[in-house]
Amino acid sequence: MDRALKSRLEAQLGSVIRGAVRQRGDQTEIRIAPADLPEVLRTVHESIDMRFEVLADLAGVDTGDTMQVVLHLWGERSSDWLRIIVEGLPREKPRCPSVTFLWPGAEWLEREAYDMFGIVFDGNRDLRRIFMPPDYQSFPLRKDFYLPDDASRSPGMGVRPVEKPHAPAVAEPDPAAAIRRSPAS
Amino acid sequence: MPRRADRTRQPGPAEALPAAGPRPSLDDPRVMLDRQAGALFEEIPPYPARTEREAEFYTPTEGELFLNIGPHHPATHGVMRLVVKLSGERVVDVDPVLGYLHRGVEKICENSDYYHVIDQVDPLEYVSSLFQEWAAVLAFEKLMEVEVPQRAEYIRVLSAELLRVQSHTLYMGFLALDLGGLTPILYSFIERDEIVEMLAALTGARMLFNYFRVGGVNGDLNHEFMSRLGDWMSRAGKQAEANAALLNENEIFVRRMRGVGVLDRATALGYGVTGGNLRASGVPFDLRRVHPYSVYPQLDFNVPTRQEGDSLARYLIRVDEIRESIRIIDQCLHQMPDGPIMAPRLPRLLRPKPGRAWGAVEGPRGMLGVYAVSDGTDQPFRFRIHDPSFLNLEVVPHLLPGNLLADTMAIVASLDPVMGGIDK
Amino acid sequence: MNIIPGLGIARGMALTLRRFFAPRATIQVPEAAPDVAVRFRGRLQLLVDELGNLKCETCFQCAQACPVECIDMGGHDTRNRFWVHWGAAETYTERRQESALRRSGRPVPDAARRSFAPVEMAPLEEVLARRDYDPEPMLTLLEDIQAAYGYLPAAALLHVSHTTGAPFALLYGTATYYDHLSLEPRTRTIGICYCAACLLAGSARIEAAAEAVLGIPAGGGAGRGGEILERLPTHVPGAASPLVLVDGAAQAGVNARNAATWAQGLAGGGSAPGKGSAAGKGAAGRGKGRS
Amino acid sequence: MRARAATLVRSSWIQLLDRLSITERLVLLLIPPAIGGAVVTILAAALVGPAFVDFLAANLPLVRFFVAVVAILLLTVPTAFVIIYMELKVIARMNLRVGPNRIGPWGSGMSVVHGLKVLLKEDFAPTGADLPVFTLAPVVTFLASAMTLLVIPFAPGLFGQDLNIGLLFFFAMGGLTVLGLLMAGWASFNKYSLLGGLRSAAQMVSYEIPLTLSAVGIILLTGTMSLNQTVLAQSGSALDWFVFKQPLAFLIFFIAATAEANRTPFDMTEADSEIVAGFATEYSGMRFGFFFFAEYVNVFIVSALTVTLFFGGWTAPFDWPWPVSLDPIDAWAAGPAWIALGLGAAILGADVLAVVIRLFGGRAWSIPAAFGLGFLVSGAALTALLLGACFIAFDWFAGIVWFMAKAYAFVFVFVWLRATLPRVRIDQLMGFAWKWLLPAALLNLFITAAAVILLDR
Repeated sequence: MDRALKSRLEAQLGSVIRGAVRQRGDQTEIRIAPADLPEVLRTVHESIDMRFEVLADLAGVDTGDTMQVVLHLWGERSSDWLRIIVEGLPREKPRCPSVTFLWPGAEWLEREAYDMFGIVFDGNRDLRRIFMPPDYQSFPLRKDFYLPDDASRSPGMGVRPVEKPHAPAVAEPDPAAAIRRSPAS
Repeated sequence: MPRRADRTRQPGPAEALPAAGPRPSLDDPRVMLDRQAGALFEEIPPYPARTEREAEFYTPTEGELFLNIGPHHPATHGVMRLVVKLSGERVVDVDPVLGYLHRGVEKICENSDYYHVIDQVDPLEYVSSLFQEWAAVLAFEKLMEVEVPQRAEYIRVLSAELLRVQSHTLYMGFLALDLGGLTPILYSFIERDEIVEMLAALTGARMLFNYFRVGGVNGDLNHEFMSRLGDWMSRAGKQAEANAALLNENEIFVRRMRGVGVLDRATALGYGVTGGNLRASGVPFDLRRVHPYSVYPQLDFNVPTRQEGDSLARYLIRVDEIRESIRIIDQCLHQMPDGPIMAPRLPRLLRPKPGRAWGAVEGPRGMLGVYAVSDGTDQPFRFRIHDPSFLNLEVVPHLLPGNLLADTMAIVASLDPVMGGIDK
Repeated sequence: MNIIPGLGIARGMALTLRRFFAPRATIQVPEAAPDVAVRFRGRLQLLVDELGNLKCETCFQCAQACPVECIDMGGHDTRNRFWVHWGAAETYTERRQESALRRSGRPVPDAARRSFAPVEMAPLEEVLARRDYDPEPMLTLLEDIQAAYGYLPAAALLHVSHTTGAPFALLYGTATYYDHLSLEPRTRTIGICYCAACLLAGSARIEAAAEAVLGIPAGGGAGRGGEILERLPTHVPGAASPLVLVDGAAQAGVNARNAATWAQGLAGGGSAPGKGSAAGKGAAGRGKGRS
Repeated sequence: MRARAATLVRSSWIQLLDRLSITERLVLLLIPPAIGGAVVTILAAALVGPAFVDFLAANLPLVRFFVAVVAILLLTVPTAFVIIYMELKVIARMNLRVGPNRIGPWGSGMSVVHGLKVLLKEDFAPTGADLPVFTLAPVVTFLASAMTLLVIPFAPGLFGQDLNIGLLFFFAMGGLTVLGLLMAGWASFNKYSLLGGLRSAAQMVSYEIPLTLSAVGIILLTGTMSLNQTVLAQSGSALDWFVFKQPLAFLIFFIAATAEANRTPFDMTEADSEIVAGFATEYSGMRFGFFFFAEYVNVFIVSALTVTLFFGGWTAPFDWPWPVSLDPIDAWAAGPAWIALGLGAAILGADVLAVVIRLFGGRAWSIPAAFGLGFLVSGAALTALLLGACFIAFDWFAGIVWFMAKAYAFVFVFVWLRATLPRVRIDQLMGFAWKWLLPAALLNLFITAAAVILLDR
């Protein structure tokens, strides 16, 4: 437990941290609002007595009521992992500022969070799905995800000839053709 | 069956972007072949790029062609697709396409209890699965606040370092294979088979060990394991040197690796690269030293670091780490204390108090992390797996442009991705 | 890199040439057995005991422990009405059946079928009716069944389990726990010593009497009741003459004079529990004596 | 009556047919054409034979050419089989593996089975392929490499044609191989194939130059381009071989030849971990088989040329005193006597050995087994004796033995290289050819020319 880190965080970011700085084991945890994320990250990254240079992880969390983005940082000035929980994203339209301005490598982590939770990161220039097919519609790691329903709704089934259902020939142009012909990538 | 008309695109950031005018081109790798349609090719659908980056990538300029490397290609480790934009043989840009191995392990883990999670994470990084178990177990132990007995910690370090040697040996073989060498991979597999059989004597399985438990390990050291280990230790160092000599000194190999895919310090940190790849760029970031866990503080080993940051440095870091790992194994054997291998008084069904824990270990490829959120039930509420290969692979589009097609394989192989972990 | 260009290549080629003559590392598996570790758990299987009965007790612990739900067990409740999944082990009717494997509709090894050879159920029904289908005093119940059949036919145990609701595993466990209960028809081996001292003491007379009563020659096949008459190869040191062994137990007090009466006792069932044991003997398969 | 007899005959014929297996029926079917063919042949021989023989005698070079072409085409098949087997087995041993071990003794039938397999596989062409070119490409590649064998002298008097421009012919035909690869790469309608084809073109064109230039030194030394004359110029002992007079040329030639034969470490054209088998990606069945054959025939040809140019061809490495007094004509004339003698010796040897085996082997050997082993051993000994006699008696036999031994030693080196080395990169490959090999070859040429002028004076 790094008490010095706690006091530094409280001193430099006291105004934006929601609640207290929590410490447990080798982890220090702060909770912030989405809008404060760039400022907080810049501070912990560039402040001379913190220097959290390694972005260990960026994960989305669905608490059931709201969405969170959880970042884990490591810096050589501290013996603790710093956990930044960006809380209070609405489930309907979760948006969060991107952290790619500091760590370009967060691009894929954010893509993954978007793919799994639907969290939109403003400023990420390549926010596509990364694991699921591009025409997939739901976000599998959300708590209300129900698997069989989503699987049967997957438009991927019409793409390949072997998977084409034996549907009667339709006279009218298929409105979903554009989606069906969308790429396998 | 639901109506097809229901399938509307999920409103996402794509819609916000201006649709970049797609240039119809037979070269577009997204075009599918359909002979049944009568024509040679399907017409390219009006295909809006979803993001800025995609629009930029899939709009070729004159003289560029797309090449799909993978999903089934001898040199992609696992099932990965690299869409490479080529100008002649020179790589202009790369777009890695993932997800062919996606199994939704995180979701499965959130629906199974804490003991089952240990087994679920095994097949993620199948080359060195003990480390993934270790990360999960470490996080759970932080949640449960369990003290692990010393002997169990030593056994963990011992088996994990054996596995690290195995993984690095295999890395050398596959690197050589991707460069066209037939033999080193076989020598690597001979080494690997010895280690894996040895671990089978200890854990009961060759690849998917399911050996670490919350609060200890599943079985104590036994005679068969120890005799195999002693057998192997007597010749491990020499054999590793001999096998490495086949590549280390080989002019062709060195020329192909030196100066290729240079990853500088700032980029490596920015891209979240960890493990040997980061240490090859001059950052001595090894969790065993910088954020010690288990009994690593009591062990004496070096963290090899190199400044070049090219593929050769990444390779040589691995060779040095094999040496260090053998040293660690030797020390573990000498310092192994007596005592229990499991923490006492653990319930049959774990129900940690609500809380959050992050456990990270230094795997052969870098930092393996697990973020576990408990809500007090017997299943983790959120189980996040951080795999180092994921971020190590992300740096590929940064490293490849400007290099030749043949270097693609050298660079990707030198970063040592394991698709099982990347795709989760 | 070396100072002399090409030296590294030459060294590598020297290494491969050396390996060319080195012993091969391949283990040619069908021909040569691989060295599998004792602890290796590469194979999941249902274990079968020496009688071909599955050892699975339908305790469901494996299904609960299996992380990938590869082992999945479910079944009906004790009254066969509702489908239960993930219940307590006692709630399943399947727990009374002889095997989970057979319930799944998969073929069962022949060894298991043989041990469930059908038997006449009338004596069993009689015993059960006398006890009002109550499995609670299980030991005495099994003793009664053994008295009725001479041994405990597996099919009878299965029937008991089905009709009384007692778990088959419990019945099986009780039957195999006690020495005097046998899942197989008892055969008795009567050995008569033919050493000089025993011959002097009259073992030939004893043998002749036994032969006459059992109707089989010494050293021949089994008699009607499964008895085998044999000459012992050597005298047991320290035993009294004449030495007569029944199932390995020395019979005291048998001599040439009372041989005829002793032999009559053999035919009557001797020391086997129960008197009316003839009924089960007909269906007897032969096997090694259990005790 | 007659009808009944006919029925009887027919039914017995049918019964006979029924009793025969399919193979036997086929053999039965083949008997009439065989007899007819024999009759026609005899008649033709009697009627037009003398005239035809006269014609052949008048055009002996033509006959020789046809026979040589047929023989060489036939030779490529066992050569490829042997080299494929060698590659499988040698690389396996270097990898500490067993290698093929199921078909034939020590798996030696493996390459034959490979050949049969490619014959039986479906032969499809991808959509969009340029079908005529696609079909023609393997043939071009195979023939181009096979035809170079025409000028290789296997033994004294044993060569297709002693062209006075033999070396030039060799390089010209060898250069045609690239045409086939380029055709394959272009016609396959596959980007990997295209890359492979272009790589092969670039590589071959670059390496032809040092390859040819390194051989020019030898032309200067011998004053001829005939390969036969080149070999004769090296006769004597191993010290007369050109490898000692032209070591630099040999090194350049060997490296360039490796690239020419598309072997590791220069197998850029079919780099399987980069451009999945390159030009051969879309090929299957026997079309692929032709490429496969061509590659291995190429290995043999390159080894053969290396041996011919630098290692004395069919000459013995030491001054072997052959042919000795045993006159081959007499040996042939006494043929029947030789055969009788050999058989008699084999049977006698078998008897003696059988007695010895029974005496010392004891009852483990039954009498037929002892005789069989005795016959095998004595037969093998006699065969060895016979071959040894041939080796002493016939210079062509000794020549072919020496030639093949040297050539396969080089094939082994090629396989060995493949087992050891990773692949070089295409730009390094080209840079090496133009920046190092070409100047070195020119340097070698100048030195040789200077030496020739200075020493001749």
